[in-house]
Amino acid sequence: MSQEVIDQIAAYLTSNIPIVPISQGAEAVVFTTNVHPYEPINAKTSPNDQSTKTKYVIKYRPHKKYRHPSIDRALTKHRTLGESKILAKLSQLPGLHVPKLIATDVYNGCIWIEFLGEDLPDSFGFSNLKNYLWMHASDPYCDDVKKTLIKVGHQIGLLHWNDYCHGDLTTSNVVLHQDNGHWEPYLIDFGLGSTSTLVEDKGVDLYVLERAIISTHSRFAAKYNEWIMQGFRSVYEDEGKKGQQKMKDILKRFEEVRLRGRKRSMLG
Amino acid sequence: MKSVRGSDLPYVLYLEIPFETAAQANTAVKVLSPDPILKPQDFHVRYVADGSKLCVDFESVDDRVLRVGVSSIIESIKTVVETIDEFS
Amino acid sequence: MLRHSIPQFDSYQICASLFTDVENTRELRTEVASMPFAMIDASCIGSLEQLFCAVYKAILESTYNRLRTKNLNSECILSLSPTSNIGEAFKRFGIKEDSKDILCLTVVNNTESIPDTLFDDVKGQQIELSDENLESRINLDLIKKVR
Amino acid sequence: MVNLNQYPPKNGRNYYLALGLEGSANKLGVGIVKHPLLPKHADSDLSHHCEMEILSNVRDTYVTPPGEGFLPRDTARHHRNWAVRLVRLALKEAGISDPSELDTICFTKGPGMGAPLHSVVVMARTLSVMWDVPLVGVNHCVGHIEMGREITKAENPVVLYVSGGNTQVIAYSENCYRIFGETLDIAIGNCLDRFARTLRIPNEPSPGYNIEQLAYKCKNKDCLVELPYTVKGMDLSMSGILGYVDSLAKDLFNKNTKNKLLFDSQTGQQLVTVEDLCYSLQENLFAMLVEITERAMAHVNSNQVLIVGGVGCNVRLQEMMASMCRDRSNGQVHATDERFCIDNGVMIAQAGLLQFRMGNTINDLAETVVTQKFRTDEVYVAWRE
Amino acid sequence: MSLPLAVYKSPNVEEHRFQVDPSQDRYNTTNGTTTGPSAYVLEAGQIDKDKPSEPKRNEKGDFTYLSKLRMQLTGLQDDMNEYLTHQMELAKNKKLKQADEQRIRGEIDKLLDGGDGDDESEEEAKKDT
Repeated sequence: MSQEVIDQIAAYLTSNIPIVPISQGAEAVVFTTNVHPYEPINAKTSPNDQSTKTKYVIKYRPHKKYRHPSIDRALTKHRTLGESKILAKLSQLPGLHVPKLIATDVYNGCIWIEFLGEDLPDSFGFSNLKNYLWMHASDPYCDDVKKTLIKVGHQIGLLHWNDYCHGDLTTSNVVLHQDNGHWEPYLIDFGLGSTSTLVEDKGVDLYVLERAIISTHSRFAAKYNEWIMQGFRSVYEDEGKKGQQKMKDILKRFEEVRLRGRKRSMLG
Repeated sequence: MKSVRGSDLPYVLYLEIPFETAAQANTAVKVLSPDPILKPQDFHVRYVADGSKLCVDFESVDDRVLRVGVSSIIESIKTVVETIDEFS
Repeated sequence: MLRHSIPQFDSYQICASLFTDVENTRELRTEVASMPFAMIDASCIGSLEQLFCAVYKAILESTYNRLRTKNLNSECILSLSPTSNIGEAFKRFGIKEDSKDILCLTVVNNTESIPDTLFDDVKGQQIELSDENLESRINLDLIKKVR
Repeated sequence: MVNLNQYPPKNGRNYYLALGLEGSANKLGVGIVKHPLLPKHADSDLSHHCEMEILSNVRDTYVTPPGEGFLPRDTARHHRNWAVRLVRLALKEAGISDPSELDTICFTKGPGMGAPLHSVVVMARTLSVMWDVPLVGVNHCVGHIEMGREITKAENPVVLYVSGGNTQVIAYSENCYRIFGETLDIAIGNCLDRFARTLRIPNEPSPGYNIEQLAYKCKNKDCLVELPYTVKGMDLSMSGILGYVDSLAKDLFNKNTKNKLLFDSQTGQQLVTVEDLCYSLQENLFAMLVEITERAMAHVNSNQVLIVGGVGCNVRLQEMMASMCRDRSNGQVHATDERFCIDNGVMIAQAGLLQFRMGNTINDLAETVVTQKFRTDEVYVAWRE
Repeated sequence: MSLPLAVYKSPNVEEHRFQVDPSQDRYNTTNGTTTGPSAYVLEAGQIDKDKPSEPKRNEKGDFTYLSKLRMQLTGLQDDMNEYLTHQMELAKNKKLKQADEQRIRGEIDKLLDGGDGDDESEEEAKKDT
């Protein structure tokens, strides 16, 4: 991550908000901080606040020097607004697990989001699906993994049933969060998300996740993808005949996309 | 070139081109044969080397397709002739 | 009086107080334009998060875009509303004839000193501006209709 | 590790000689290259360090009058009538008196325009039979990639292939040049050409080049004509932009003062010039290209970019790509000048010779049928690790 | 030197032979009349810079065998293109004539029967026999 970008956001956030960079994608840089953007400090000391202070995620779209300023401004505003709207709308859908949107600055391309997940035991790293599955590599088909993957599929089913698409559904964009004792999967990073009724976009979503699972956990991928699809189908099966028909269309297109080897999902 | 006898293509043209040597005629057949015909049901061509002569049989569904097919194949034959002429 | 500042915009200071059983609401309504602070119908505010989210948005818009209302205080009221219709925002979140609970708010440059007595014109019982007090007074139907 | 010396040169020579023939679009190119036979190539991953020597690189471009595109049959006629003479010229320049010395004749099998590809392959087959030199069919895009790698020595760059007929972002993995993102409709070169046609911008030396010169002359570079920005994940679409900018161009060309964007509503005075349109179009299209390239780089975490294809000569595109790479842990952009980034025969010889050295030659002329559709990821890249 | 030739047969033509007369200019040029640039390009002001290469001469200065063959083929090709284009015109006119008769008869019927819709489509429906 170039220092210039870090200086840019540090100046924007001012020194009152210390930040820790955690990742740089093509378009946005992600930081964490434990300073809330606007709430008075004393308000948020909820009783069971463990030693770690609550953390917040800051997703920042830095200015791209290669782009003409007017294109850069318009794009940053359009995309920051788009991602915020999706997050806000998705958090209102019952049963769909997405992080809460806290604040948005469309003029500077900055979004504040609830921090989810934690570090897995024995330094397996952050609790995204990729590391979670690596953690269970010694007992790959245990009940916990099966339950979690079915829930992951269920979340994607809910997303698609409500005609939203993720756009970049990799195993690092599914985060596991401890909800009273067991892991609940949350979908994060809707930077490429969109509302879409197209079976093509849904098929590609599923294909990207399948390729991600194959490329990082190839030996157990078949069973893992099967459990995810089981969870996915359960959403549509609960929606009667209309659900069955829609599911059939999506699964058919998913098959076609797989055959076409939709190149965009060629994960390294 | 396997012939697709099937439908009858009543518009026919026989073309005979006398090369200098049999080798040149054979070269021409080898060079021209691989290309498939876009609409086999409308047009059909067969190449035969008879000694130093290249014999080409065209069959077509109508005059228009015959004209286009014959003219473009002659263009290819002229390329073969020019190439051999220049480099042999 | 709660004093607070937004970390990113620490050149502003925010003061807010919650009053209940207010008697002179009608009188205050006529003075709204001249008051150096915003008067918000506390029954529409459910949490400090909701209040300060609006303050944050107001300062953000005035810093990086432009003020769509007279001043920062009025901008906060507009920022409480999901739509950009100023009239509707004031109608819904401003104090009404019969408002009993009033939340007073002012956002000023931290070069100015704000006396504790700023909100004294409000004749009512001042209570702690906290989530508990706000939650107990919120009137959800006022909020539900807000689309 | 890879053995590039698997298939030795002819009669014990210590170097390879290859003739390359390119004719997939309106440029007819003949190139002759030489690779030294080096022990280091027997067990390494150095297919971008062949120490390739260019013995000749001749080209003739079929140009149509301003405002006109080029049709396959006229392009094929141009290629057919010039091919033999160009090969003769190339052999002379390379000082090759006995062509049967050549190890291989490489031709563009596709993708591209059918008739022009065919007119070149007819000659290629004839030469192969006459000189008894084996043929190698080359994918046009792989030609561009291998040429760019050899010239710039970029080890494993993300490749942006931008030309009249193609727009693709490509990254190498497991013996395949995978397409990470591509245009969902028309290629960028095609978009620029058709825009130039509407404005009667000349086709000599190329419409894209002339648009670039006009863009430089744009006076108010700080305010753009706003155009649609259509990136969709890793892909992009340009037909919408072309449609919009074409209608602007028509209004400008026909002085349609009712168009508020272009003419002041009261005075009718022209607000936007042709230069402004060219500048705005370039800034918009190139910003989209750089974005999908950066997304692919993030995906395979590379910081190297190689731009190939005719549009790659555009200096503004190279500048923008370089600026993006600098922000990605000081990456670099690699581009070749118009001798190589525009279609040419040398690039076909380079890619073809790599295929030849791995033993991939054509033994039955039936395999030399050209194809308009030939996806980059259909090629088995044997010459890389 | 034996000459290239061609023989054409079709349902309307018993047999038509195409022969080369080496003395005529049309068989002594590599630049055919029917293989030039397409009309639209010429109309746009294109100057044809891509004519076929000139015939090659041997050391004695005469045309090589294959150059002569290429020129004769060029002439023969022009003959065939012109002849076949003419055949196409004949066929088209015949079809038009039939279509006219058909149309006239249709109009008479309409007058007689007081036809309802318009029968333009009838003309397209006429397939070539």
